[in-house]
Amino acid sequence: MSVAFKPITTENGKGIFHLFPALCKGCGLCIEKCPVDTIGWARQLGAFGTPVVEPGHGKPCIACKKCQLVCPDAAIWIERRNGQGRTDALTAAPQAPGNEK
Amino acid sequence: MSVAFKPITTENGKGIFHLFPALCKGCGLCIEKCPVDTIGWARQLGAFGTPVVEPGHGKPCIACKKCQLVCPDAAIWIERRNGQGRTDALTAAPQAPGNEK
Amino acid sequence: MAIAAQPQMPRVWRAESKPHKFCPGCGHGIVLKALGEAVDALGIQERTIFGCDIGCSLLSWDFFNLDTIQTHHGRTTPVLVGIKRARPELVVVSYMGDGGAYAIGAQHLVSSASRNDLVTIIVVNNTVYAMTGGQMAPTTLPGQKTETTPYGRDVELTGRPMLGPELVAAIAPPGAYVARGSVANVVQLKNYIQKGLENQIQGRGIAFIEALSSCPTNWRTNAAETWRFLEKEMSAYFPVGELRTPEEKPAARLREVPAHGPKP
Amino acid sequence: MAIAAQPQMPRVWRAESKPHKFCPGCGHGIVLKALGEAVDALGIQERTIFGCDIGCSLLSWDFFNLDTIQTHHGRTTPVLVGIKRARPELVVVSYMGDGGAYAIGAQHLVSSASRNDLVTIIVVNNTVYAMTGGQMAPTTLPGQKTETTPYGRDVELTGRPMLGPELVAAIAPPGAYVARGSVANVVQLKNYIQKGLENQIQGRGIAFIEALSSCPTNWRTNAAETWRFLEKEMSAYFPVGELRTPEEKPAARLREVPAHGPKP
Amino acid sequence: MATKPITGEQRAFMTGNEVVAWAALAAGADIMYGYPITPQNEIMHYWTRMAPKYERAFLQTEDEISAGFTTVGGVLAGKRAFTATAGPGNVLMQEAMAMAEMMRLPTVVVVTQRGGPSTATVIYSQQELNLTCFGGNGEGLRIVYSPASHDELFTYVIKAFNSAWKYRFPTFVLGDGYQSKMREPVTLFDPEERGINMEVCRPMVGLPGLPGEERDPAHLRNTYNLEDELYQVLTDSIREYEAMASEVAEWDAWSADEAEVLVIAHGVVSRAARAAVEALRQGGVQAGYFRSITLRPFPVDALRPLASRARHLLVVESAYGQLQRLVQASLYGLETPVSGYLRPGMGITPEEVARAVHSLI
Amino acid sequence: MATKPITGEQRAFMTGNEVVAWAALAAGADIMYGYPITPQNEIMHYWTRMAPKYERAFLQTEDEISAGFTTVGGVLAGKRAFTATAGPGNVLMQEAMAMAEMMRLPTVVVVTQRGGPSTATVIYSQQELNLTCFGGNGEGLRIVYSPASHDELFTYVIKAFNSAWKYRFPTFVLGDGYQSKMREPVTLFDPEERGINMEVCRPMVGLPGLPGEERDPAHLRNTYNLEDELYQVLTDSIREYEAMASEVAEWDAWSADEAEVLVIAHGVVSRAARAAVEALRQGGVQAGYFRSITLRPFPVDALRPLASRARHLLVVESAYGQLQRLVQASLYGLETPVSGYLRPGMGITPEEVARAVHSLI
Amino acid sequence: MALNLKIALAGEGGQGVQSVAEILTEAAYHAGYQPLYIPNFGVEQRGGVSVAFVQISEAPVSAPKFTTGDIVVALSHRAVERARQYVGPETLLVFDASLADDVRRVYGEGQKSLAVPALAIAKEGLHPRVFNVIILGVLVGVTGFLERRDVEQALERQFGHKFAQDPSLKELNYRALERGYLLGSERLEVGNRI
Amino acid sequence: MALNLKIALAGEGGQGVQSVAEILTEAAYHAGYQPLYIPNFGVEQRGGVSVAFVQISEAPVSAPKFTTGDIVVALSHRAVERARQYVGPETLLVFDASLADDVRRVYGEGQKSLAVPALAIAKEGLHPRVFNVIILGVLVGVTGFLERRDVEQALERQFGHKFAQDPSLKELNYRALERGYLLGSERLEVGNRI
Ligand SMILES: Cc1ncc(C[n+]2csc(CCOP(=O)(O)OP(=O)(O)O)c2C)c(N)n1
Ligand SMILES: Cc1ncc(C[n+]2csc(CCOP(=O)(O)OP(=O)(O)O)c2C)c(N)n1
Ligand code: SF4
Ligand code: SF4
Ligand code: SF4
Ligand code: SF4
Ligand code: SF4
Ligand code: SF4
Ligand SMILES: [Mg+2]
Ligand SMILES: [Mg+2]
Repeated sequence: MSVAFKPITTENGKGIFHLFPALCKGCGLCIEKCPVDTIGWARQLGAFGTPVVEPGHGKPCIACKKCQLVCPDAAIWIERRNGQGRTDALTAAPQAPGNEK
Repeated sequence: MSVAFKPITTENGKGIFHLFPALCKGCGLCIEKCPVDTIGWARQLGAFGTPVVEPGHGKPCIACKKCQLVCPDAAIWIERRNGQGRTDALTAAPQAPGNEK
Repeated sequence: MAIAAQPQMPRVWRAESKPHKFCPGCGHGIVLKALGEAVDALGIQERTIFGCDIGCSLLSWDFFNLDTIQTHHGRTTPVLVGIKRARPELVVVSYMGDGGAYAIGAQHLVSSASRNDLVTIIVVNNTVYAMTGGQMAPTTLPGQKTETTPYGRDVELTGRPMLGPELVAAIAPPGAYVARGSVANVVQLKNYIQKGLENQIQGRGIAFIEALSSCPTNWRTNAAETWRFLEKEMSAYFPVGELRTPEEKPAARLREVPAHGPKP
Repeated sequence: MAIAAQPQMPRVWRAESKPHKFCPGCGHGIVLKALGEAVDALGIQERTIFGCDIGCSLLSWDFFNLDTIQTHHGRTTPVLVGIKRARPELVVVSYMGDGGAYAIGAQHLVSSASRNDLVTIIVVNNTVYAMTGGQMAPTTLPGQKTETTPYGRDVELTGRPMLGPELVAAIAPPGAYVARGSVANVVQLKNYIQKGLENQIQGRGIAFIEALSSCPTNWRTNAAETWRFLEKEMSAYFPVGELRTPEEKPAARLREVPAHGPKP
Repeated sequence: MATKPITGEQRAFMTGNEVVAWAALAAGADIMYGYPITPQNEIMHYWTRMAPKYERAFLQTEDEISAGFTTVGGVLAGKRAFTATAGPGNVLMQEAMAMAEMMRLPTVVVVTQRGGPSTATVIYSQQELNLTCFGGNGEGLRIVYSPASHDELFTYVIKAFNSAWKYRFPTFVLGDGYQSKMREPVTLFDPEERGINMEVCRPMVGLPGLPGEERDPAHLRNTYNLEDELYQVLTDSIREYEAMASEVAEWDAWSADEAEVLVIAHGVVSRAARAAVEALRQGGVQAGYFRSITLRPFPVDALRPLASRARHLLVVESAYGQLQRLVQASLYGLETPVSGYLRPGMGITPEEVARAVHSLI
Repeated sequence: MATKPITGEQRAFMTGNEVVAWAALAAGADIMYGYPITPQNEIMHYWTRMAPKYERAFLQTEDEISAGFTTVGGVLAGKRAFTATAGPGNVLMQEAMAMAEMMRLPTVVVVTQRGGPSTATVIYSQQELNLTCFGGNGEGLRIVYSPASHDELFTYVIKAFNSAWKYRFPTFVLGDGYQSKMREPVTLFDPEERGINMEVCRPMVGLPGLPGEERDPAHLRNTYNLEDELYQVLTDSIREYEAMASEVAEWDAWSADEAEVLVIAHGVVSRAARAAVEALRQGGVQAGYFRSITLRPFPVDALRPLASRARHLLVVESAYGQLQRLVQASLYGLETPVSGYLRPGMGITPEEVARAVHSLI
Repeated sequence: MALNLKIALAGEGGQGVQSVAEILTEAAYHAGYQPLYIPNFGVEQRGGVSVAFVQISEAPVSAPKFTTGDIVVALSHRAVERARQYVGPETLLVFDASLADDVRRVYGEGQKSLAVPALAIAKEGLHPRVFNVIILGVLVGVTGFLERRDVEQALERQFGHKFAQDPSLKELNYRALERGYLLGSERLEVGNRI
Repeated sequence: MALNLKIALAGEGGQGVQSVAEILTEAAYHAGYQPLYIPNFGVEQRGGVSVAFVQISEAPVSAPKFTTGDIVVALSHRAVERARQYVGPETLLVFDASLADDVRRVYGEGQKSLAVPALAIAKEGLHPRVFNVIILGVLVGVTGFLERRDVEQALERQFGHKFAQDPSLKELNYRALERGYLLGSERLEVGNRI
């Protein structure tokens, strides 16, 4: 990837919540899907000049990744605290066979 | 009807076989459908310069009207010998309500 | 005055334009006989508008003593829907071939079905593009030779025959009437068409009737082969019968578009 | 070198064009995530051609690191079928909205289904014409207010929402894959899309996947209302699940169009 | 009967699309058929909001092909029917308009030109002149009005219905995305109060009386078996078209006689042209301005003498020579040199026109 | 690899539609997409018979819209793809051709003109000139060849593929129903043996290499957000079109210098024109003949000097002034009077042309 | 002047005028001429008068249709009327003898013409199917520019597959050709005058 | 000369420049002027720079767009760049004070301009939602041809239904308008010079 996005990284509960403000459009879809209601609006503004999101507004994160799944803009990456974030099926980019560089 | 068609009328078996040569295109569909194989080619030429049909080539007509039904050109009218031809459901033109003149 | 025996044409047929322009043995003539009988039976000649497509159906542009409009290839249904929306009191019949209905006009068929337009559509399925000289149609049978499948229709490359009534039945709302008849059974076909007209008159919804029909010219068949192909091969692929009946929905819907401005 | 945390975009997403051009909360982004994951999982990036329609789908013209062609409204499937017929080794994805698929492009959908074209079609059903500002679509729910149904969709006048997968399932030959997913269940949706791509790769037949999707801009909904409309109202009308699976037909069909003349 | 949508004269500040919807209402249009496309959409939006109040009808079709053919159905049924489209939609609309041209059907289409070719932009251009005047596989027997302001948009939409039903040629109002989307003051009025009589709309099918008995059935067709039959039909239509041409042709000119540079434009661009010419005159430059209000029939009789007495002609358009081709073909035989200021898909300002005029002198 | 369809020169007596099919085979066309319409049908009939023998492909589409867009797909994939249509099919084909024009796609379309407008007749006309040259919502950046004989039909179908792939403008061979259906002698040949190199067809999508890593992905679009973006794209295309115009323009003339009447025609009508001119010359009338082989770009540089030295111009066409409008627009500035012998949808014989010439002198 | 022959043939759909034109021009082509043949065609597959336009020349033919034929053939009631427009004062009108009344009605008495009892011959001596081959023979005879062999080869190319299936058919056709030829060549001088 | 004002406003999709243009021209229309307002629009529903072209004149306005504005308003990073083409030497560039660096980079030091701390005021004193109403006030102040009442009536027509639901909103808007007006009218001389 020739482009790099700067995350805001927040540890919360079982998850490490990486939020990429340059991608987040503040739609709020993730907020509604979080089973523990931990996501809420942050002060920082995102891609469209609207507030981005952050964890810590409800119960601790259980690293279920629902927020990451539904985010239309890939603006959230949840790492589990044990550091296995990149291996999850849908949410991580698998290596295409033969494309390992 | 301001146009009149001249029939060739042949009595055969239970039916009176009216054939309108100006309408008959000699397709032969009726021949194939006659259950008693009474229909065959006549010497007279029809609308397209091809032979028209006539009864009398097989067993006597049973006035089933199949030939009339399938004729795409309305070139056959089968009257039953008792003269009830005009009353049959599909094959006769019913009076449209209110259109009696 | 004693009148000589006259052809038993449906009353709504126009004798002046007979013999009609279809080929010898063409099924169009039979379908239009069934339609004529149905119009006669319902007594709706004065308010029926007949629309024919491009395809051999266009040859019926002066077939009936009905106000008739011959439209473009595949566009008969929109024209008649346009008329119906403007004058709901009229009964509109959209008459076309399988090419017009299932290929170039398929978006109109699908949309009228899903809108439940008050139109009676009659599709003559003769498995070919007849007017243009016998090319493959959406309804051409597997293996059938046509001008564009000279080695027989290859289902792997060109798919399988389109099932029109099945398609309409799958998407039309309640109130729709959908059936497939055949010129091999004229009484049944007339029956279906009559029900289709009634469905429109009662404001229940769309009526769609496919008629299996013959095209000896492009099939290059004699009468015996014509019947065999129609009754054996086609009927095996395209089952005849009613697919949707409107009992699900009460008769009702009548829309009015009032006239405006200085109309006559 | 330690790399900072990066967004977990599918590998085939093009980071340079992100944030993408869709509105906040738009379901297109989620559908394209599912598609990206499926392409990644199959390792077909090098031979996949992505085609997008006019409609909000056009905003994905530079979305992927895939050769992409943005076509006309409703015409994406013919363009990709044209490519596939010319180069069967490619995997073609036809991506469009409900308007493109079920209204203006319905004849192409019907025909590709009946031909069993080897193409994977993904239709984003958001119940509106989103790109043009929220008019009624074939999928608009009964009573739903849109710019052209300002008093709510009247089913008597405009019919009922189109059931796309049901339509395709009714006419597609054996070998077809037909499913309806939703952006509310991304894992399942990705699964369906992946099966749809496999169906094409294995030469079984057409693959058609509808995705229920959100359009907060034209729905004028906040996040909570967006989910409610999608998960409650839309899902009630449009059942999610697989309608046709290709097990009926063995994998096989691979056609080759060899190159002629002095090609590279 | 429903109340009149407009009584008296009503001054308003609104978008062109809204003006079109009001004009159609005021003209007594019975039914609109349409398919969404930018920049035409709001015509439908306003129509669907207002139509039920005035007992008018609307049908959203599946595409522009259907919008065109349902409109054909509407006029066949004797209703004042119309549709609106743009760009690729206008391309598709041509199939139905070719049929309307052949069968002399009084369809009315409002075109709001956008960038072309293809999907291009949803914004603006004057690139649909050729398509609207000559689209289809025929000879362009159509009436095409090109309004330049909201007041004219209102007037010519009403007039389009009347010309269509009077002369029986498909009639178009050729607007553009700018006119559609911009707001400016406009005066709406009831045509009757202004002494405009709406042409009577006579049905072509569904006439009273039992066909074949009480009257001949209407047997309307667009297909002929012989070259000669077609030729006869076309010759009759062409004759009637040419006979009405001078009656229908409209134009506007200002300070156009003996101009050093005669600026020729149509539609919204003519406003920039006129403003430039006014400014140039004030600056002592002998510029003139001519504007074709009807593009079909083209007002050649009005333009020719003016053009022949000018020293230069400058055609200004947001297209690449579509008006210029029409001008040159119509004025063939003159020697006045023609130049073009041709900006396909771009708006044109008075300053640009003035600059282009200056570059010629 | 399949054997060559033609080796050496082969003389034959066949219909024009058969000639087109052979020409496409000889040109190495890979795939035809098509929808039936008279009088084009037999192109498909011959192609479907022969294609499997030479490993070429065919797809019968659901309509001309699809035929146009699948053809677009074929050329995007890098294949020498073509389609054929006529009349109302040509009207529908314009949507895809507008896209091809915008995206510079080397589509090849054979048009066999029939009577118009609308369905009209399935026979013959020259009424699709305007549609084929300028159809769609654009500026007509197309190449249009108008052949007059079976030999030319063969040659120009081959050339159409080369012009399309070389210059990247949608290219048309504008035939007609007469040429389609008539039989006359023709010489078929293998282009290579005549020293004609077929342009290499490069794919625009499905290129080798992992997109985004080993190469940039192809991101092809026809929609732009800003007027200025579109203007830039159009300006580039127009520049390239104008640059190639003199290279591509073709014409034919006979005894055309200082003609008392210069007869101008195209396509099959030009045969009658030439025969008439020959006969007139024999009869002592100083008639001349000019024929536009390319209608787009129009061979204005060739025609202008001849026309300026003629005393009368007579445009002869089976349409109502479509060629005449092109001629007048192109020759603007000349004073030579122009008349038209205009017979929409009708065949034209040498005798008629001669009579029309006589009426001018 | 060199050969430059214009023939229009008109008949009912099933009468085979297009075949006559096809065979005649095929033969002429193989004999080294530059023929041009164009059928008329309309929207009806069957029914309607069918017209074939044939031109045979030593140089390439100009326009595919012509105003006036050197020979015009009319084989049916309706064809007699339809062919009217192609008949000029110099035209030789060939018609089936059964149509004499129609011809007189439409063309008066003065028309240069040749009545051929082809229908009668076909029905009686031969077979209705070869009616058109008799006409072909007449045209070959009247025009006199083709070798018999050229015509037979063209017949063979057209019907060869049928002849192979049924050799009696070949014989029938050859006899029909011969009969027509004899009828036509009696008027050879006409052909020469053209 | 009579009033003939050209204003271009550029901002992000959500910033409400089109509303400003709409209210301003509505007000001008009701005050008896001949305004013309046209938004730019593209294929994206959201995102992208939004531009509004406003002209207010005593006579009907000619072309809907113009080459150079008398006043150009730029409210975002990207808008500063996008607006460049409408800014001439005489143009007054109005921008949010937070964009001072961008403005300097793109326009250098010499540009006639007015920095308005609208974002800051909106965020702190008022509410982010009324950011654009502050800008509206600035324009009314700078141009000085409108009565306050005209503007308030136009505001009322635009937001009346919302004000009815939430009267505090009305108050907020009026305050925003007032704040902007004060900022703008300090530069009234500029307006007069136009
Ligand atoms: C737009 C357009 N495309 C193609 C045609 C040519 N065309 C005329 S009829 C026809 C097919 C007719 O087939 P079908 O609809 O099945 O009717 P049938 O003749 O078999 O009764 C076609 C393709 C046309 N007239 N218009
Ligand atoms: C021929 C044509 N007609 C109409 C349009 C205008 N148009 C663009 S997008 C669109 C509707 C898009 O709706 P949908 O396909 O559902 O996609 P969405 O935007 O909802 O994702 C329309 C009607 C067009 N571009 N071309
Ligand atoms: S991972 Fe699950 S619990 Fe954690 S923030 Fe996201 S949705 Fe909430
Ligand atoms: S779903 Fe994504 S874009 Fe939307 S608010 Fe959450 S992180 Fe931001
Ligand atoms: S079915 Fe009718 S037309 Fe055919 S042969 Fe029998 S009578 Fe004649
Ligand atoms: S009525 Fe029946 S039995 Fe008699 S001829 Fe007709 S088909 Fe035969
Ligand atoms: S071609 Fe076929 S469908 Fe057409 S009229 Fe003849 S038999 Fe009927
Ligand atoms: S308008 Fe709707 S569908 Fe289009 S991008 Fe925005 S949210 Fe998505
Ligand atoms: Mg058919
Ligand atoms: Mg949608």
